Amino acid sequence: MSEDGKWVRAALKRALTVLESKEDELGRLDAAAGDGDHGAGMVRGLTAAVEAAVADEPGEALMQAGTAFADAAGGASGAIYGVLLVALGKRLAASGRVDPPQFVQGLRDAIEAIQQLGKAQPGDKTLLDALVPFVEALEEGVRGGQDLRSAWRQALPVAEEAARATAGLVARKGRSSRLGARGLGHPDPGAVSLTYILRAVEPALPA
Amino acid sequence: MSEDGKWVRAALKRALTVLESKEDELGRLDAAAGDGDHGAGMVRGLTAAVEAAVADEPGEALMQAGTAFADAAGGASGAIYGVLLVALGKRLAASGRVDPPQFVQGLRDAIEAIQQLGKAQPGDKTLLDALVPFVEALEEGVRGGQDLRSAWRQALPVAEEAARATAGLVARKGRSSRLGARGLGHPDPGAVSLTYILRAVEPALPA
Amino acid sequence: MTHIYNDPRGFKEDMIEGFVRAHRDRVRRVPNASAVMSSRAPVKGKVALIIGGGSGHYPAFCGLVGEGLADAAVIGDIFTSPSAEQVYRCTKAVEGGAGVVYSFGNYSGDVMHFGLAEMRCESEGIDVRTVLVTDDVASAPPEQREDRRGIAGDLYVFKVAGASAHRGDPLDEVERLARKANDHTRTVGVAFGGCTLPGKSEPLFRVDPGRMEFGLGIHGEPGVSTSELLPAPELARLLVGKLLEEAPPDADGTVALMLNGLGSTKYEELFVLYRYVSELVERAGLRIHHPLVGEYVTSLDMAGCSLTFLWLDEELRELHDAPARTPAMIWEVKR
Amino acid sequence: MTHIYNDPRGFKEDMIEGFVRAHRDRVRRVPNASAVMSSRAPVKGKVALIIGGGSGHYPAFCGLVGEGLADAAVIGDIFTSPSAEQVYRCTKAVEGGAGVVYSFGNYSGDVMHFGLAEMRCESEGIDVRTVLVTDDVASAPPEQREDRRGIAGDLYVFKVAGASAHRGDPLDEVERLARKANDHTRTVGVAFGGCTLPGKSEPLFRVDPGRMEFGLGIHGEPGVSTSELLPAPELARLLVGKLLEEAPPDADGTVALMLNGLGSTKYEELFVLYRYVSELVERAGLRIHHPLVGEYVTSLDMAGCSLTFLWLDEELRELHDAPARTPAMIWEVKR
Ligand SMILES: Nc1ncnc2c1ncn2[C@@H]1O[C@H](COP(=O)(O)OP(=O)(O)O)[C@@H](O)[C@H]1O
Ligand SMILES: Nc1ncnc2c1ncn2[C@@H]1O[C@H](COP(=O)(O)OP(=O)(O)O)[C@@H](O)[C@H]1O
Ligand SMILES: [Mg+2]
Ligand SMILES: [Mg+2]
Ligand SMILES: [Mg+2]
Ligand SMILES: [Mg+2]
Repeated sequence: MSEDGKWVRAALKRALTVLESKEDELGRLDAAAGDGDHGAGMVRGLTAAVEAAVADEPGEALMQAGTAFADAAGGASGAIYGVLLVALGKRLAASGRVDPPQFVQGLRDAIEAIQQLGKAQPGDKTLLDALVPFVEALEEGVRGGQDLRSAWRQALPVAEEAARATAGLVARKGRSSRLGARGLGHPDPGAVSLTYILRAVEPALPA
Repeated sequence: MSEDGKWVRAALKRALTVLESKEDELGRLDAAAGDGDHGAGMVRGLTAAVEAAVADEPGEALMQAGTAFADAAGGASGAIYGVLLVALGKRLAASGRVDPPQFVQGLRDAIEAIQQLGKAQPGDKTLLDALVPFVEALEEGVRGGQDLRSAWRQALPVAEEAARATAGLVARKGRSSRLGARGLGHPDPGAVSLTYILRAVEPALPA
Repeated sequence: MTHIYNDPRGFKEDMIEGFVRAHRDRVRRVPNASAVMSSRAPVKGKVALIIGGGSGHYPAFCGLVGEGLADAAVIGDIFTSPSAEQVYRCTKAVEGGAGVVYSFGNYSGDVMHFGLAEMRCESEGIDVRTVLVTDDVASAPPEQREDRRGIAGDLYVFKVAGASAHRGDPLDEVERLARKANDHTRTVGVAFGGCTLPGKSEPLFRVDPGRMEFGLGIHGEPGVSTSELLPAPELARLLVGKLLEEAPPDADGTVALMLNGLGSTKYEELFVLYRYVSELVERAGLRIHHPLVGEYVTSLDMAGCSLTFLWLDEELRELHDAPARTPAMIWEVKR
Repeated sequence: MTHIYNDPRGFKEDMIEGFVRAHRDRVRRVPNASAVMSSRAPVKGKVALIIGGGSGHYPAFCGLVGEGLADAAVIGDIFTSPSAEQVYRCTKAVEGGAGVVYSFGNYSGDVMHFGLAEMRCESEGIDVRTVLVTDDVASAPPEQREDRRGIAGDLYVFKVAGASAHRGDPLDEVERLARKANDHTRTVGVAFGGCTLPGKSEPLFRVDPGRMEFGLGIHGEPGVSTSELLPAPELARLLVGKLLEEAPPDADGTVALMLNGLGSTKYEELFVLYRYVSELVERAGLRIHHPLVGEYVTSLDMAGCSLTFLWLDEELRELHDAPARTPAMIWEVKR
């Protein structure tokens, strides 16, 4: 597995391209119960992240990306992707290796950081509802000896199914939580955009 | 011809009934180039006029009506119907008779008062463009020996044709004058409402 | 769209009642009239400034009544001039023996009703002068300035007249200064969407998406021409350009400037536009004095905005800068 | 609908630039940050009040920066909380060594970003306290008051905190009073129509004709339930009734009251409603203190309004009444 950080920028670029094409869709999804800015915020965040992630070391590049994302995006998703990218980067930088177990551990750190920051639990209708099962599936694949990209590919449908299933949840965190049961029927925009990103980055991931 | 003022109230009531049914149409017509309040103003004015015209003497009743109309309606048409009704009423009161020649003279006085107040000339796309030819036709009929209502009936199509023809005029007075040639194609709302009133009051007029 | 009302025919009455209740500290209702007056009026020996027009333009007109500005505002129904009778009653209630200035936008209804009231007051020995506001450059060519209608420029003319009356100027002088303020005031506006009268479901006019109306009226009258909707820098160029064309010859290079929102074109949009407007005005070599960016003369919930210059000289500047206190604004100019 | 902008992505930047240009006498831009600060800040030895949130709410947030109110406002993109980085830079620019109070509406984005900034500042030895505004009664039941979101009540909480900081209270006291103001503030709102983000052609939500949304959000979030559109007297009853249900036990019977328009529900409509609101409040035995009727916390061109009570006692009243001067308002309470 390459220690070179170029894949970080490539992955972020791929994510940006996809989210640009989904910007309006995500805006409309956020408007259903929230304030309609989710697509715009993700695009602002990813644009800045691509520009900022210049370090050679992948962990360092991810931390740069996270800091830039949070600042440019603002909003709930800016804060969350900020800590997500920084936590993942920190783990990779600290371990000095970018192997599948470290990657899984980095995403576990990210989940913890997101929960600490945002106080949401799985089931509260946030992107955690897609991220947590994704990381679990990824970990299973990695433990079973798959390489990162294979395990990632197998975990994608799990995340996508989980994102769709958020339509049946009542939000308890974030703007749409104010709507109570009225928000039922629409999936969580943050969960949906996460699945787009997860799918977009896969071909750029190391090995 | 009756000297009793009851016909004044009856005529105003008839006018009110018709204009209530035309309120929206006149509002839309005024909105085409002006501010859309003509129907509402005429209804407010006539409602107040009906209530105010309590004197037995017709000239007096008309003056009461004019004063109340102007106050309740406000706006250009309020001012104009105010002086119209007061001028007509003054003439009838002064002459002590309500015969056709006095009626014609009263309307001539009204035209003069309107022009003095509003500085509009025939051709400027105001209600004068319907009122002036109406009064001319009425006078001709009266001079030809017709009674007031017959002469009035014969003059109605003249007013109506003239009101329609205001669609081809460029406004030079009133709100719609600001639009210049852009106001072409719509008749003047004040000219149109005047013809509704002229037709509505005829059956209530003396003899 | 107007959503809050009771009986649409009672709108003016409900509005005045609510307004007076909200601003009891500064204004009161003129007894038996659809008019509001400063709680200090009448002031004996002071020229009284009476403004007015239809409702639907708040803060014009009743929001501008108070110390240093108007002594009273006579209010008509929505977009409808108040009647001569109401103007007369209001005049009787606020005149203080030193004469009265009527000032309002040049619309035939207002001209006629205020004109009738003026005649009646004059016949009772009250000296009344009328100063029409004619600031809208789109409504007639420069040769016919006196035929132009009055729009947002109202505010500056009233402000100057009110300050002059407040400092104790005699009637001739208040009239002269109000006329001068009007001669130095120019406005140009655009509309992006029409407004809807209470109780109606259709707007007075519609603007197609991607288009705008040039030369709006503040009574929901459509503009004098239609054009493509412009991005902020070009819109700024259009508005500033139109006003620069008509700089009065005796102006000293300083303008008081107002970027006015008509109702649903909001503050942030106005600030975006002001960024470009102010750059252009400064690039043209003018100094901007005390810019006002906000809602000053509205047209219900019409979408659109207007730009006004008051070309200052020393005399006008002093009156412009004088403090004023009204329900809608506390006027304080830092020097 | 938003009509004036250049590149929609540059909206915040254009807006801040134009705002600062229009109000150079009172505010300046925080260097290298999307934030504005009072031209007097930092004041050594004074607690700094920093407010903020997304743009689209003017006069909240940057219109409320100035003497006696906020020291600075950090501004995000439309309806989007500003980032921790911007909050941090702003804090460094305005803190005067006596500690900082952050105050803003309770939204998860703002809570997270201000929270991260707070941690970073604390690690640098700056004492920061955060006071969330949670006034919207429709957003959670009374038992979960701390989960409620913040809407128009922002203004009162900021005003009390700003006055406390301005008179020189120490950090603990400013924090205590800001919390108390929030505990005494309740808002309820309705929406008649959604707003449209710059560059978009569709509103964030639609309200069917003849209906209204109860419990609006100020970010274009739809309400929590839909009902029939009510005429003014009944709408007043609904709003006043909801607030009376939640009178704090220690209130003394006087309320500061704000009837806030969201953007395209205009002044005259608010005055019509205020007529009935004020009657009902007085009939309930309450005294209304310094009513505010106008646009204070908007939501672009959203149609709708909200009613806020700040239940006063002696301590809160003194802070409420203290003068303040900001771009959007000169606060003067006649006694
Ligand atoms: N407390 C939280 N924890 C985790 N995710 C959250 C939280 N609050 C919001 N989110 C996520 O953020 C998404 C909304 O992002 P965005 O629209 O950009 O932010 P905002 O709500 O500030 O407008 C939601 O769909 C949800 O997935
Ligand atoms: N100066 C004038 N002289 C005669 N009639 C006028 C004049 N100005 C306006 N009008 C008439 O008044 C009508 C408009 O009335 P209305 O809508 O009630 O008044 P406003 O223009 O004040 O809204 C016009 O259609 C025209 O017939
Ligand atoms: Mg959002
Ligand atoms: Mg009209
Ligand atoms: Mg009118
Ligand atoms: Mg947001």
